[in-house]
Amino acid sequence: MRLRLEARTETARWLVVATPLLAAALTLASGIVMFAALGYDPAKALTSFFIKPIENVYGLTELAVKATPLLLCALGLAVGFRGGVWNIGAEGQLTMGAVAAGGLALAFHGEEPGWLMPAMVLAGALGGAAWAAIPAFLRARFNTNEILTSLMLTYVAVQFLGYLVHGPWRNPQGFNFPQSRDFGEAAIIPLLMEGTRLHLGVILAGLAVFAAWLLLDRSHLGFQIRVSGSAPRAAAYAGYPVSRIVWAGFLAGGAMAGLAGMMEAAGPIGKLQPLISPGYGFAAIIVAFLGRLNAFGILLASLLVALLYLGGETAQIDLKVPPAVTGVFQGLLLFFLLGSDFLTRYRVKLVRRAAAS
Amino acid sequence: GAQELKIGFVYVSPIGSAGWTYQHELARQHLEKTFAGKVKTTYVESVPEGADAERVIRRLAQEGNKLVFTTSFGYMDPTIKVAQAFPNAIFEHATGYKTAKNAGNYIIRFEEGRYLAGIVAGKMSKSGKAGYVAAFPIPEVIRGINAFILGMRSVNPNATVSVVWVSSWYDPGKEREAAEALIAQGADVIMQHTDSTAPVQAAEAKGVYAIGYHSDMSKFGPKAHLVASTHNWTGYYQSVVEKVMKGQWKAEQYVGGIKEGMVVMAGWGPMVPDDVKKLVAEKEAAMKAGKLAPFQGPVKAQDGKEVVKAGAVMSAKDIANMSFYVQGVVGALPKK
Amino acid sequence: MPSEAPTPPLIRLSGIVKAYPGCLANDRIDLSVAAGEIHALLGENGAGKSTLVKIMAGVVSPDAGEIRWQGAPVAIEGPAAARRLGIGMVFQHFTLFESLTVTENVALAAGTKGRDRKALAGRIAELAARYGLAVDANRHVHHLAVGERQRVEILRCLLEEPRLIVLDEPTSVLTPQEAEALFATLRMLAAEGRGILFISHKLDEVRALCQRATILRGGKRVGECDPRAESAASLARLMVGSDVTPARRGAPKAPGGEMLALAKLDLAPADPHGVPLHAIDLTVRAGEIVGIAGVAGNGQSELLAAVTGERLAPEHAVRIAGVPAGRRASSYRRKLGLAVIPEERLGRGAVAEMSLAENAVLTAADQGLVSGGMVQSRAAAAYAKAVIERFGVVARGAGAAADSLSGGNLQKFILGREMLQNPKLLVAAHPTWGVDVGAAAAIHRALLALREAGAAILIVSEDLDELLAISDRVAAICGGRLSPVVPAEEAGRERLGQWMSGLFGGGAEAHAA
Amino acid sequence: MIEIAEVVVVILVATLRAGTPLVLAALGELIAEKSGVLNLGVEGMMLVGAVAAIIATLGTGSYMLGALAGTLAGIAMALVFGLLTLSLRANQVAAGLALTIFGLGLSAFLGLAYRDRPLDGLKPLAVPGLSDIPVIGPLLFGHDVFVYFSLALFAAVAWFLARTRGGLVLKAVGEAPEAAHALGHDVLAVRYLATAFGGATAGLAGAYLTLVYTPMWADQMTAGRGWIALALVVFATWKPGRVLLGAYLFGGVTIAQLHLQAQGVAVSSHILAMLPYVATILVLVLIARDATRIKLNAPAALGKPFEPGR
Ligand SMILES: Nc1ncnc2c1ncn2[C@@H]1O[C@H](COP(=O)(O)OP(=O)(O)OP(=O)(O)O)[C@@H](O)[C@H]1O
Ligand SMILES: Nc1ncnc2c1ncn2[C@@H]1O[C@H](COP(=O)(O)OP(=O)(O)OP(=O)(O)O)[C@@H](O)[C@H]1O
Ligand SMILES: [Mg+2]
Ligand SMILES: [Mg+2]
Repeated sequence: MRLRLEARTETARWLVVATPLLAAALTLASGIVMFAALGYDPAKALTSFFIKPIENVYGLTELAVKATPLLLCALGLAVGFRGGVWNIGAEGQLTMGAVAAGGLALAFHGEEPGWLMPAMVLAGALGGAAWAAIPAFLRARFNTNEILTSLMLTYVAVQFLGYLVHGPWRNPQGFNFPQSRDFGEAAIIPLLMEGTRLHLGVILAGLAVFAAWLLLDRSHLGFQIRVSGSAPRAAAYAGYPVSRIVWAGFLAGGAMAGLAGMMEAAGPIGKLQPLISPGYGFAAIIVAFLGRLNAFGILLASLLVALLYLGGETAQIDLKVPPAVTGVFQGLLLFFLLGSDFLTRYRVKLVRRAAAS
Repeated sequence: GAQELKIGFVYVSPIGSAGWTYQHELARQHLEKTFAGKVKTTYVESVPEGADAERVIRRLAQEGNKLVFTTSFGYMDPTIKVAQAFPNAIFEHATGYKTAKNAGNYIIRFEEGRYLAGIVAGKMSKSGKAGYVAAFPIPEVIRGINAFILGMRSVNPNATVSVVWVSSWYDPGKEREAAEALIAQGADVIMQHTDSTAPVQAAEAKGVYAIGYHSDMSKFGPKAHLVASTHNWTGYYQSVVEKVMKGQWKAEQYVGGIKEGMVVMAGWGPMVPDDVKKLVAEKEAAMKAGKLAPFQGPVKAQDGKEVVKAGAVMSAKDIANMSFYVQGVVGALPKK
Repeated sequence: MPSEAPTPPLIRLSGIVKAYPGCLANDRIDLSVAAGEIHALLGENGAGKSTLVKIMAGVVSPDAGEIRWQGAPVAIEGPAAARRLGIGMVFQHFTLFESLTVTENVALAAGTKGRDRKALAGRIAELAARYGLAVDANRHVHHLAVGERQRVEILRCLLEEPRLIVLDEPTSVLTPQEAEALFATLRMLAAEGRGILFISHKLDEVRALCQRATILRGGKRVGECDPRAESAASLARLMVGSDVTPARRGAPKAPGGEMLALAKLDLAPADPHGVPLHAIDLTVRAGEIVGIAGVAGNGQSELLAAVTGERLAPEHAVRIAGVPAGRRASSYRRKLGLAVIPEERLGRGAVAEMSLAENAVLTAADQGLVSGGMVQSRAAAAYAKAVIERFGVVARGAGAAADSLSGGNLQKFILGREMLQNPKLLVAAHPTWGVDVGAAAAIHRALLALREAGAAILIVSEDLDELLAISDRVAAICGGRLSPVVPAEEAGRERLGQWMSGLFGGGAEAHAA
Repeated sequence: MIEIAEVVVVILVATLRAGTPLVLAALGELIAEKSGVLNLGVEGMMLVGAVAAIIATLGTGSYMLGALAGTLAGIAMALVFGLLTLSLRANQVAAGLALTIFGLGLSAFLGLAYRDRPLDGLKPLAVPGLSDIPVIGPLLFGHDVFVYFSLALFAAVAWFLARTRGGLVLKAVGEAPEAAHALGHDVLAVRYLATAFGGATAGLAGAYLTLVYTPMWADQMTAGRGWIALALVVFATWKPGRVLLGAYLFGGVTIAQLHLQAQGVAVSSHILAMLPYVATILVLVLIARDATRIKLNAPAALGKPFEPGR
């Protein structure tokens, strides 16, 4: 007897739901073992991680706020990933979206025109898209490895933001600390609920999920992107220009990441400062894959990953679980989710050894 | 009341065993010891200075912490926001400038320690050349470089300091490379305005001197570590807690230095002769007495222009905005 | 039942079963090959031939059954085990490493013998001389023409002194002359006492070469015969289970308008190892089929790419339906009435993991399958269903994944997808490559019907019989140059074969050795 | 006045040191990629290797054991990656990033008790007599053992790829795994080995950081070197010689920049910090234009899972 793997001809729908649940169960199990081994009460630790952060309305709004940038970045990245365009520079595109929108906010500081907010949304998307256009151009024109260029450009973007807030855009009344002025009223995203940080961007992100689903799963462009990703030669045969797919992937990714950056700057942060994102652009790559590059899957994945962040904080406050343990725990969950994906594509069978008389 | 006071701390980096956050952690532990049974402290480390800070601060307030210390500049606005939402809690923010009815802030005159360190460096350096590993050219750092070379030149008028910017508050590899580059260029005392112990270790390995910052770093360079200019928050934190317990706390902008015991020269190396220590002690006494300030005239900028006249002292505002080098710093300040 | 012979056969398979999800590829198959025998394995597409030989080669493991090697039961755990036993396999696809040299390619298969490269090069030269397999051992494989690659494959196999040599469709890419040379080699090998198992859809070859044939149908062994004693038609009947009527071309009609015109088409290769096209002149008129013969790698892919729009050329060098289109994208050319059947079915003509409905959208989007920028999945499914019905595609339905179809069926699907668009100009590359006789005849009939309906058709193929059977006019391509285009009746196999090696007085050097 | 030559020697020596972790990590990744495995988790493997090395050395006092622990930790991480991508056929890009995230967390966790605990650091070898020769001494004989080892490893890798049957099999597996499988090579085993080798050298590169370069442990102390190593492999168009060149070039630029600053040359620190990345992009563009070379050297099956259809 031995195990044999067999490719599934069709992915059963229930498996798409069941495998993440299995992964979650495995993560919980290993979490219990890990926390117990480290001397924490596992029940308390898991409650801290998964229940406490969202046991009240405020917690839920915070979850939405935290998930929004992850969700936006991941949706955009999924467009590229489906087309085999490996943009891993969403972090830099997010930063440049914040820079573009923030620049606009600062330029009209004190004037507060009514069109400023929509203009900033646009600027954020354009800023991110413009930054993504660099690796897109290099890949389309010179066939340069986009994984590396988009990553390198992230470092450049972060330094550029640093340069701006240390230099020309520094708040003149800010005692020389590296921060811009606080954005004016018209440059702050309206809140949805008093007393929380739930902002209009969350709704926009919800709409983005639907739009991304239409684009990815229903539109002709989405179809072309999928073909390019899974069978580039078929795309060439059908006459889909490779460069258009590269551009579509990068521009979508950049625009969405830029939007996320704009929402961070004009939302919870309310100004430009050296740190806009604590790594949303990178975490979004994982979110995109956890969501299986599907818009609704990504929505769930972004909520899960956001919850892990919030949970890490509460676990630290409640039980003094160091952030490093949270990191390990997050890594485990990612591994289980990636690994369990296997079961949606393969059947594991016990077979009797043949012809071994 | 007999109820214990719950106190929260927000740290910007991991605690470690040296550096900025570590010094705050020492003060927290001090509170636990001093007020045993009367306080309960909680901390959250590695909180990014972005949107997350507000949530963490709020969470601490929600959990019933009546006093919250937020220990990095980037926490200023979130602290003020949460303070407004929790009028019954008290907030203390380090290094900022905004206050509210229930939010005060506190800061250290770091430059006093730099000046004293400069004196030690000036006395101990054979070449008269010091090296300075620095993070970003912002006024706080420039101020430290200037105070350092002014102190150094007060005992060795020909002393110079070379600066290498590493564009990071914390990057051990790069800090070490920078220190080694400075040593290769002839520096025999290394000073740093970054957060790791790598420059001290580099000095130890190359057989030159080093001066620690934030914390006593002597165990990282027993043969190199002359002294460290350390930050001591214990006294201040204790006084805040006492005031809160007595109901006497009021929001204020607190500035402390040598006089207030917030800057402490610690971790003297055995190679430093007593006369140098004595000299430093004298200068410390003068600072405490208000007779000596690092930016006390005459202070000349690099181009020879006198920025502070003899007998005058630079205003706090000018110190805060400092964006030029004084004489003795090698090379130009990188342009923005 | 095979009777107990005094000396056991080289290999004997009995009761071999191999199931794939949803299909029983091998259903209790018995087969034996004796030393010194050239044995054919025949069957329609999907009959289970490749599966069976892959089991012998250790690439696929059987679910049940027994394998005896020289009388003793064995378990073939993997390809390495098969090699150790003395089973050598010449695969048709995917087995040479393009970036490596011939010697390195051989060394990769040569077990421990490969350690000394010098000695190995000597062995290669020696074997090459003995069996008439000329190769240059120091060249990189990506520089080699197809026939030469085939010789490398065989040499690599021979180096291990296999007792049994299995060849899966080795001749589909060879010129008649090259195929003849291969047969000579195989006969020599059999004479040395090795067993040979030969898979081919070309029944004439089988009749000329093999002493015995095992016939599979639907995964079952349905019979055995002596092919020398059969006719091509009777062999085909054995395979398919009913008579196969070859397609017949009707009388040529008066030629219609020029649907494709290539004028002095020069094209530099996109690939550094591609073939440049030189001054190609060619017209295809409505209602005619023009066939182009040639050994793979002589500019066919470049020629097709220039016509389909995957490569751009000077605007006036390519005219489609009278419109200059050299610089136009594929989508524009499709609107002019172009349809294309590429040589590669999976991965190019169809996306493996997508359903047939989705694969319909690939090129038939304009047939109402996309509207307002959105894919109309219902319309796509209906279109796929229409193709399945009209062209007799064996598939579970419009929702079946492309890679769940057998090669011949997928080919029929792609053909149908293109033909249902009522093209004015159809370009087909190797339309029956690897397709069984029944399916091939069906494809030929469909092409001829399209011709009757007034479309212009350009076919590129390596199969001369196919070209001569259905084309009105034929030519050959070699080294990026095109031979004269002549009526099919005037061009015999011999003449086309010569043209394929570059001997058409155009001053062209033969590209392939 | 300091002699120019002396400074140049110092810069060169520092360059060799700065390039060494890059050489180590990039050579391993090169081997992994040659087998068709794209492991983006180099940074994570380096971090775990780094922390394991210093824990072992602080515990045992032996640098040798520290290096060994770092290597083994890197291998363990690589095997996790292998399990996910090779056996479970997860997407390599996603799994590599997950490995880095996991490595960040795990190294920080393991290092909790070791943060900023000082270590003397492995000293350079001193060859009596030879090391003291001016210029040549420090350049040839004044390095620590890792530097020499990295050069030896380079030679070994170059020889392995160009001359051995193992190298041939590796390249074959990376170019056409189905074909290699059909010829009887165990594709998964080769890929596991190559992945593990990549983990080993990444772990060793991490060990170099904590045992020699900055002898201490600090969270995230690799500071992006893993990513640079990945870029170097592409820069090198999968040729070991160019890995060496690229690593020293990159190290050299960083070091020279610091020395320029120390001499008083003033350039915006933000611009300086951008430079290495901008330069890397430019170099990648230049390399990419040489399409033929990339085509011939890039493993054709890079990043694609192998599914032996048995
Ligand atoms: N890996 C696989 N997974 C699932 N089904 C398979 C697989 N390989 C082959 N099959 C199926 O097994 C059957 C037999 O396939 P096989 O390749 O043996 O046919 P064949 O006789 O070689 O056909 P052809 O003449 O087209 O080469 C076909 O129905 C095919 O679809
Ligand atoms: N995963 C699969 N599922 C279903 N059918 C498959 C699968 N893989 C291959 N097939 C079918 O099996 C048949 C044989 O495919 P295979 O890959 O074995 O080619 P082959 O017969 O060896 O190639 P050739 O005959 O051209 O030399 C094809 O018709 C193919 O469509
Ligand atoms: Mg077959
Ligand atoms: Mg076939």
